[in-house]
This record gives sequence, C-alpha cells and structure tokens, in this order.
Amino acid sequence: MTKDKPKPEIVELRIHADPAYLSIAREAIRKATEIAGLAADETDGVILAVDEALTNVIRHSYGGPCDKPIVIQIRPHGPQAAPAEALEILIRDFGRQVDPKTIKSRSLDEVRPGGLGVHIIQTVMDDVQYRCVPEGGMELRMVKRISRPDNSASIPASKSRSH
Amino acid sequence: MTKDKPKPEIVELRIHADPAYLSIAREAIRKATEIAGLAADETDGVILAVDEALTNVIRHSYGGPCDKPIVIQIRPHGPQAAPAEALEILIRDFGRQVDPKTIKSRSLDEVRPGGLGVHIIQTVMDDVQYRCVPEGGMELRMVKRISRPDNSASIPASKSRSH
Amino acid sequence: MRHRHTNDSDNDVVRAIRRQDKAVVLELAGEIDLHRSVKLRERLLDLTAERPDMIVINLSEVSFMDSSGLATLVEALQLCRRNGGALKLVGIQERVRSILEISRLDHIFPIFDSESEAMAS
Amino acid sequence: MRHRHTNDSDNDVVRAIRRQDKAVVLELAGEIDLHRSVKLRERLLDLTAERPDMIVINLSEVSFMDSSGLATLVEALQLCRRNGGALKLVGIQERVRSILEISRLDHIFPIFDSESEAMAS
Ligand SMILES: Nc1ncnc2c1ncn2[C@@H]1O[C@H](COP(=O)(O)OP(=O)(O)O)[C@@H](O)[C@H]1O
Ligand SMILES: Nc1ncnc2c1ncn2[C@@H]1O[C@H](COP(=O)(O)OP(=O)(O)O)[C@@H](O)[C@H]1O
Repeated sequence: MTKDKPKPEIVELRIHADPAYLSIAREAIRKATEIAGLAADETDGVILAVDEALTNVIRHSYGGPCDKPIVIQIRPHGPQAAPAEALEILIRDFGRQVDPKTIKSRSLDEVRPGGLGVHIIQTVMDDVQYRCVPEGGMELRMVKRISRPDNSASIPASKSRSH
Repeated sequence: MTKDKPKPEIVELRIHADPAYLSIAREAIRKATEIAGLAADETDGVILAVDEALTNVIRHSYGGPCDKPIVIQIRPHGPQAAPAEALEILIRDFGRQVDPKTIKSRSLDEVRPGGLGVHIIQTVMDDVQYRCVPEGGMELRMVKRISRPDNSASIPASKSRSH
Repeated sequence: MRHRHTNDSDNDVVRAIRRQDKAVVLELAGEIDLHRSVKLRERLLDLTAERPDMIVINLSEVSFMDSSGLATLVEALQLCRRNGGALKLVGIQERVRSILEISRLDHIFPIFDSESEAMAS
Repeated sequence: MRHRHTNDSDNDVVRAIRRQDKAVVLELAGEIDLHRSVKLRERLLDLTAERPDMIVINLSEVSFMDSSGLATLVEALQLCRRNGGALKLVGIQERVRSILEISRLDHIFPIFDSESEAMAS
C-alpha cells in the first residue's frame, strides 16, 4: 500500500431505520472507538453524537421508522502507517434530500423539549459535514480527533497493529 | 408485505478479517440477539459460536489476518407477522473455497490444544450449513431457535414491534 | 438483567414508581433513546397530570440518555412547574450528566446526589 | 478500565503475576480471543519454562474466552504436568465456564472457587 492510500474502514454497519436497532449501533461504535484509541469519556461523546445523527435520519430523512437502511462506516484518519490522528464516521441514508444549510442547531437560550441533536453532534465532533449524495440520500461525515497524551506508546492504527 | 416474504435482516456488519475487530462483532451480535428475544445464556452461546466462525474465516479462509472483508448478517426467521421463531446468522467471506464436508469437528476424546471451533458452533447452534458461493468465497448459515416459555407475552419481531 | 424478549414491559425504562406523601419517586433504568423515550413520555405525562407536589426521578441505573430522553424530562419539568410542583433529578451517572452539560440544561434541573436530599430540599 | 489506546500493554490480558513460595498466581482480565491469546500464550510458555510447582490462573475478571484462549490453557496444563507441576483455574464466570463444558474440558482442569482453596489443595 502507498502512503497516500486512505486507511481502510474499521467497520461498516447497516441497520434499518428503526429505533429498536439504535443500541446495536451504539455498542458497535463503542468497541470501534475504543480500538481506535479514544479515551472512555470521548467514546461516550462519540456514541451520543452517532445516536443523535441516526435518530435524525430516522425522523427527518425517512420521516419515521421504516425498513430502509442506514449505513455507518468508521475509519481511522491520517497517514497510512502512522497511528490514527482522528476517527472519521460516515452516516449514509437513502431518504429525503435537504439543503445541508437547513440542518442547523437552534438557540439554546430558550428552554424547550427537542431541537438539541445537531447542537450535540457539533459540540462533540471536531468536524461535521452534511452533503446530498448524487445517487440519492444524504451523507453525514463526522471527524473526531484522537488526543494522545503519550505519543511514544502509540502504535499504528492500521491493520499492522494487531499482528 | 406478504406473509411469505422473509423478515428483513436486523443488522449487517462488515469487518476486516482481523482479530482486532472481533470484539466489535461480538458486541453487535449481543445487542441484536437480545433484541431478537434470546435469553442471556443463549446470547452468550451465540456470541461464542459467531466468534469461533469468524476466527476460522480469518485463519482458514483467508490464511491469516488481512484487509479482506467478512460480512455478518442477522435476521429473524419465521412468518412475517409472527414473533421470530429463530435467529438466522449468515457469515460470508471472499477467501479460499473448500469442500464443506472437510469442515468438521475432531474427536474430543483426545485432550489437545485447538480443534474445538466447529464442535462449539455445532453444539450451540440448531442448524449449521457451509456452502461455496458461486461468485467466490464461502457462506456459513447458522440457525438458533428462540425458546419462548411465555408465548402470550411475545410480540412480532419484525419492525412493527417497535412502533 | 437482560431482556428475555422485546415486549412492552422490557422496553419500559420505568423500573419502579414509589409514592411518599405528596412526592412521587420514579426509578428509571437502562438506555433511554428514541426507542424507549416514547413510553417514558406517556408515563411522565400521566404522572404530571396527577399534579404531585414533587416528582423525583432516580437516574442511577440509567447508562445512556440521548436528546429524545432529555426532551421528555424537559417537557415534564415544564408541566410540573406550570402546576406549581417540582421535578428533581438524582443519581445521575457521569456519562448521562455530560449530555445535560452539552445541552446547557444542567442548571435548569435541580440535581441531587440522593433521593433523601431531593426530598428534603 | 477502558483502553486509552490499543498498545501492547492494553492488549495484554495478563493483569498481574504474583509469586508465593513455589506457586505462581496469574490474574487475567478482559476478553480472551484470537487477538489476545497470542500474547497470553507467550506469557504462559515463559512461565511454564520456569517449572513452578503450581500455576494458579485467576479468571474472575475474564468476561469472554473462545477456543483460542482455551487452547493456550490446555497447552500450559499439559506442559505443567509434563514437568510434574500443577495448573489450576479459579474464579471462573458462568459464561466462561460454559465453553469449558461444551469442549468437555471442565473435568480436565482442576477448578476452584478461590485462590486460597487452589493453593491449599
Ligand atoms: N438527517 C437529517 N435530514 C434532514 N433534516 C435534518 C436531519 N438532521 C437534522 N435535520 C434538520 O435539522 C433540524 C435540527 O435538528 P435537531 O437539532 O436534531 O433537532 P430536532 O430533530 O429535535 O428538530 C431538524 O429539525 C431538521 O429540520
Ligand atoms: N471457514 C473455514 N474455511 C475453511 N476451512 C475451515 C473453516 N472453518 C473450519 N475449517 C476446517 O475445519 C477444521 C476444524 O476447525 P476447528 O474445529 O475450528 O479447529 P481448528 O480451526 O483449530 O483446526 C479446520 O482445521 C479447517 O480445516
């Protein structure tokens, strides 16, 4: 592999747009982020952000629970041979397309139920980008930086790590 | 949907053939089997069987850890509208093909390290079938029956369950 | 602790409801996400309709809560206050507290370490 | 308890090694699968090479073990016996015990509830 090739994804998960299956995605994300080297409290934040993003896909992209798929990809970010510098999480749906500019957080000054999901995603994640996929549906790309206080102990996040 | 249509899969998970990622598959399977209605001890058995099957794919189908994919599908089994009677788990690889008849358990009379995976899979699962996929690779289909002591309380395992 | 199957009672995050004088203590458990918050909302709306002086929500067994769960708590808080009552949270785990902080709702809810402290305040 | 990152020490299921007279107590922890058993095997081979009278393996913090983990224990058991020593298991959780039963190895290993019982036997 060349240095420029992106790291392969750790895991791809496909669930129905059904709240009953959110817990499967959360546990898969928990293990994947731990393996990628995120600290426990950061892992909790990422799990929450992914849950909020999936909840929004079910409610807004698909207009409610259905059998249509949501695809979640997790991949390390950074030069091929080095430890991952960040974790990239992609969430892909095949539902309604909206202008990404309309997906935004409300003001938190007013206390009322709801309207917190996008704010949570943007607070937890270091980069958040929505886009319409030409073939249909939307894609949300979230990046979380991995802080490594002890860089000497870190090892490559690519597959060479485990053997 | 008609009654004859199979239930849609609960979840599809794709990981690299790398032991570092086995724990992701185990946690996803844990949640999915709980959701499908398996008891806790049965869930532990299914997690073990899936782990053994994935381990065998890494070691025997791919000849060691690599970036090639393993796809795991979980789907409820039985009439569409009824509670799931069984859980079907499919494990698909894109590696070496072998005659399914050569995949078998050794005698357990001799105590020695190794050679226990297929025995464990066959003990835990109610049905186990390997096949060569014409397009390449192998597929393992495992079925686990769901015992329901209290049938009156059970509810459909299809998506209609959650809402 | 694990679910036998996903029937209504298993999906219910309300583990117990206890009544003490004019206070109602609600013990919640598990993961409060979009799947579970629907039921929680119904239970909370029923409870607030009784207009108790105080609702104490014990979250010590709650391991996860997302904004759908938080929304039901905010709604119940506002209904309680409108009726002249109070809603208090106790036993919040660290990982659940962080969503309150991120949402800047940690100062909106009265939060206590234990049920007795909540009842006494 | 969660890993900061997946470096060598994090992957190691050997939590502690304690030496008492001619016995060695090995505390294992976490999930012993194909990823972790490679390291465990190295540690166990090193230990058996020391030919201790007794190796006590404490599994009370082990939440999962598959046949690759079990294989390392069987190998160590056989090496110990060849050297005239003993290998004993203590503190096995229910879900780990079932793989021993399925593999019909539950009567091959001496199994005890506590370290002191294992040492005294
Ligand atoms: N996946 C999505 N597809 C389409 N619109 C979305 C999506 N996610 C969020 N939005 C839009 O952004 C708004 C804010 O979302 P959020 O902060 O999660 O609050 P809420 O969903 O409670 O309204 C939503 O009301 C919706 O209009
Ligand atoms: N996925 C697979 N692809 C090819 N051969 C397999 C696969 N799984 C098992 N086998 C064959 O079945 C045998 C028995 O497997 P198992 O009981 O897991 O023991 P072990 O893998 O330790 O030999 C293996 O040695 C191998 O020849």
